[in-house]
Amino acid sequence: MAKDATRDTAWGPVEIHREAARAAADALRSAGCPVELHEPNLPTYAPPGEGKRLAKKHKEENPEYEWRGDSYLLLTDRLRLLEVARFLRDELGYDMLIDATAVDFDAADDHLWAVYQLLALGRKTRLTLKTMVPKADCRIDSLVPVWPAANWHEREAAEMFGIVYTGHPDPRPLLLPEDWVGHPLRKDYQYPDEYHGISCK
Amino acid sequence: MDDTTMERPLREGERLVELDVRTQDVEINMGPQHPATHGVLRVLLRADGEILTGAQSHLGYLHRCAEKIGESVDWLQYLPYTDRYDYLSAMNNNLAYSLAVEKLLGIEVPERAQYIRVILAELNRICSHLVAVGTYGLDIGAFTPFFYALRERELLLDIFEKICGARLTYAFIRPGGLMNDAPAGWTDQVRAFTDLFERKWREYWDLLVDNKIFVERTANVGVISEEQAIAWGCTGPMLRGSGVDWDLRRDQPYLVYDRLDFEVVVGQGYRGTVGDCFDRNYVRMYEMLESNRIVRQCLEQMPEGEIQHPEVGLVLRPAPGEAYVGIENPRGELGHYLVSDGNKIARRLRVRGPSFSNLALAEHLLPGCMLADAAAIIGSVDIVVGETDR
Amino acid sequence: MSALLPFAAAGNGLTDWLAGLFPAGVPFWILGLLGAVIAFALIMVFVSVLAMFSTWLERKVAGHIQVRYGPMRVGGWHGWAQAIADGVKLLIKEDIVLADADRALFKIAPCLVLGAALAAFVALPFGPNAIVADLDLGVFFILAVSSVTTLGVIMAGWGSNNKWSLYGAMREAAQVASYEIPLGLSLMMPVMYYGSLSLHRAGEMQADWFGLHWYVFSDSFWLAIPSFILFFTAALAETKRSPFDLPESESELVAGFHTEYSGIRFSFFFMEEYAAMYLMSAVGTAFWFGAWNFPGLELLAGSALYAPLAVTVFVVKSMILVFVMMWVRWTVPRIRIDQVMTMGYKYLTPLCLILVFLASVWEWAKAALTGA
Amino acid sequence: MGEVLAFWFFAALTIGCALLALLHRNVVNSAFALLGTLLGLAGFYVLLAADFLAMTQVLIYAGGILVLILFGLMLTPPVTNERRFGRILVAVAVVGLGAVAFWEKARGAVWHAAAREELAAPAGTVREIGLEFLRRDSWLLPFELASVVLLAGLVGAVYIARRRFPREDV
Repeated sequence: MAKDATRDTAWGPVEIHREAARAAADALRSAGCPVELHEPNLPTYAPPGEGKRLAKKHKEENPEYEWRGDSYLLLTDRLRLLEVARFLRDELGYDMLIDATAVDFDAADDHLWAVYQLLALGRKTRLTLKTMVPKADCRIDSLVPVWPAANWHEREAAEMFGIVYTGHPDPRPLLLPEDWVGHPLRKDYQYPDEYHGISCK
Repeated sequence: MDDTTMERPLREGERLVELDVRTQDVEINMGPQHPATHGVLRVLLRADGEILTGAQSHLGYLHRCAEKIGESVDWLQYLPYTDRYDYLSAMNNNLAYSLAVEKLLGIEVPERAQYIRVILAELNRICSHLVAVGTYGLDIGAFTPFFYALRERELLLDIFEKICGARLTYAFIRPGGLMNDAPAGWTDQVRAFTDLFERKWREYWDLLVDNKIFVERTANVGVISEEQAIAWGCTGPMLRGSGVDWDLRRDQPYLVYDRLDFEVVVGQGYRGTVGDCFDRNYVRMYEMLESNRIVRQCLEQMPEGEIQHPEVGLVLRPAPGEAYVGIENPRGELGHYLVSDGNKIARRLRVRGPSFSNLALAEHLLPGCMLADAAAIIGSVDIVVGETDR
Repeated sequence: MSALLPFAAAGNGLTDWLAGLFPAGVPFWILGLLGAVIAFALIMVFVSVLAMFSTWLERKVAGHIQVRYGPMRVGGWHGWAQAIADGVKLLIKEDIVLADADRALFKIAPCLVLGAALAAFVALPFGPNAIVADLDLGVFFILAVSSVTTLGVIMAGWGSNNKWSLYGAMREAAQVASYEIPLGLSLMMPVMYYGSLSLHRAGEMQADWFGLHWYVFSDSFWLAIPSFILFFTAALAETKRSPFDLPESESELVAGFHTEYSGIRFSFFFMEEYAAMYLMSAVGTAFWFGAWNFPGLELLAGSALYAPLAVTVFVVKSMILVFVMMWVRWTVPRIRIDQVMTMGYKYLTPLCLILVFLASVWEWAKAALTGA
Repeated sequence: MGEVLAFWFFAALTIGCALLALLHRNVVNSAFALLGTLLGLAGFYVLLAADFLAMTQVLIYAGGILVLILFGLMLTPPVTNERRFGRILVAVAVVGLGAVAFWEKARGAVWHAAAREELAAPAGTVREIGLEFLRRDSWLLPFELASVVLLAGLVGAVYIARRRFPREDV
């Protein structure tokens, strides 16, 4: 019945992705790529009332707070993104880019995260690749040469976060009008009062 | 106009196209209000007579800032917004979001809830594929199959209405379980549907899919190679239509899919080349039957018990962290990437819609095709603009 | 139907009937002109009623094919008044002429389209005596005049100043210009059999065997059946009916050549479509299915009932073919323009030519054997 | 009387539409104006009792050739820099030459009623034409065959002249 006993939770396999992330980190390190493996604990439910405390702790008291959730690879040198991406695709079999997006965790942060979700069809594993993009110099290599799938995802992230994807073949805005001011998903985004005479309030 | 031609050696990737008359290129706007773009998609086409020489999609006409809204309403309040990305498979959207939140919370829902979720997701898949196949008939110019498909979809909507009171946007599968248990007699209604559907399925096959004209219009049109589909991040029937044997339900099983016996339908090149429009439709057709099988098995295996996780209340506060969960939506992988800072509101809520990636490839298939093929190809991608724009 | 009776009962055509009403001194051309006006009015009424009935029928047929009922409310029984309500709506709707349209062409086009279709009705024999003008050229006249509707469609597409309309117009041009050849050729088989282009004469020649000596039942049936299939296919293309409805294919061209039309001008295109369908079906009926002849009808010859019954038989037979056209439309998908062309030039035309050859040999052999 | 009226009507239609075709700025409208000219000519043929020719005129010229002309016009880019004056000059020259030639020919012709009656007499023109095809000493069949040969030549020329364009493989 069960063809692959890979499921270990109701929300899908977790353990094989962790192992895959470890293997990928080892392979990348031995190839000389500057990556760190982050392996947070499995998520746990914060009891009511606790969450706020944890958040506060994260923000003020302890920068080394406990981060939970999926494991991910952190690329410490964003300038080598293309190289790492090629390695992941050609050597490790991550042939599919599922998602490319960005996260602005806090308006006070000096960087954004660029997040890539990869999938290896052959090994049936997933991998999350992250890298920091400083807000002061908000540019990063486009992954379109490696995965054409990045095309629209990067266009969306570019207009929503103001990241400049260098080498993108078609850097027009995708979802927003061409004359839209600002990058809406940035935490410091100011809502406009009106757009072409249409009140936005 | 370049009439350079036969003297120059062909460059790589070029082929000779014979044209009797080389005419002035016309730029035409297909959409945002056009019957074949399934909503408010706009494709700017450049055409040389009936042959397309260029295509460019313009999105955003249905952009409703789902991701931005996700950062301003709390975890449970966001649930109804998930209904609205792909409004034809709202149950699956609920499920994808709920699973992602549950992963962030670190909880698993009771087994009965998991079975009911699978039943609903699969019925919803049939529902969505019925619309896909029916409207694909409309795109090709056949009106009647659409009504046949809607006839069975109506029964499914009744089933959904009975369990959750809504027919299109359900907000039924929610983080922590389900809104309520199945009412009395509901399983019998579902069982009756599964029996009926197998017989009715044959009608769509005979009326539409095996129709000579339909085959002529779709076979060998809009061929996507295996490599192309993978490189462009296509998922769902678009990927399987190109012959890639990949289904998250089998290959990365969630809920109780690992206990169920079903086949992953892959495009065979049944009437043309592997990866053509016919194959994508073929995959959808047979997936409906497989979903039907899954529903039957679930009805047999479904235990009694709770349908809600005991600890989950109305206000959720996942610990700081992040989670990505992708599930097999009718149109492909619907992923949610959630980032929490421990508060009751998401820090970042990223929706990875399948139609979005699938459509990105579609515009590259259009040049070289005929104008009528544009409708066939865009239809075969089966986009829902609510999801491409979110 | 009653509208046709005055000259159905009159014997040899409308003008003679009029001549009897006026003093002898009235010049013939005045009678002719008056006759033309009356004929036009009759045809107009007939086509309007026909179009209304056909739209209702089309919606009922579509409904029942598509597991629903179609119009059910307006007028009570099966929504019989729906078409009238629609007609009134179209009449009182705002008539929009686009600012950037070619105003003259935009306005002339619907009239030209409908006018040409109406003109072709002149040569249709509704009954043994119910014919406006028994032209010697009969079917050739119908073909020629109805080919002018193509120009009207192109005019509409061009005049609308809309690219989708223009595409519709170009498709119409390409399609109709190609399908006129198989359409004309497929008519050659019955024409050779009857030895005449007149539809009226065809009707008279099929009156034997108690009204069952139809072309499809004659000794040439092996030519009649394939030639009818070819004719019907070409007629579908000629009348822009599915699966050949490319000029107005809504999933590709929005609404093709009539995208920009509204109100009464749109209804002209609508009427033309049903008039053209009826016209082609009537030609098919007259040439292949015995025109107004029906078993037993001969017995009534001479009585007052004969003429109206003959007209009824003819109209019902034609409407059956119209029904088949609707049936086809709601069953099959639409084919692509290159497939339309391939079908016309590579299959229909050669097949027609083969049939023409076979028919000429067959008719010659028959004539030689019977010594005619 | 009726015939005379009809004659003037058709004459006005033919010449009016011809002038419109000549003088209209928009080439597509000119082509549409030709429809009136062609129909007017068909009317003349009817007046001359040549029904078959009239119908052929409508079918071939209005329904076929004019459609193809329009098809070609709509597909090709419009010519904008053409000078109108030159066109009119050419037209006047052509019409003038035609009139002179016609006058030369018509001067000696005898117009009398007998000819008219002869024209009005035959009813079955189709039959006549059909028989003409089969007559041994008629040149009608060879003439038609020659047109078929020309058609084959045209198709061949188009095929040979057909250009092939390199395209990105998509």
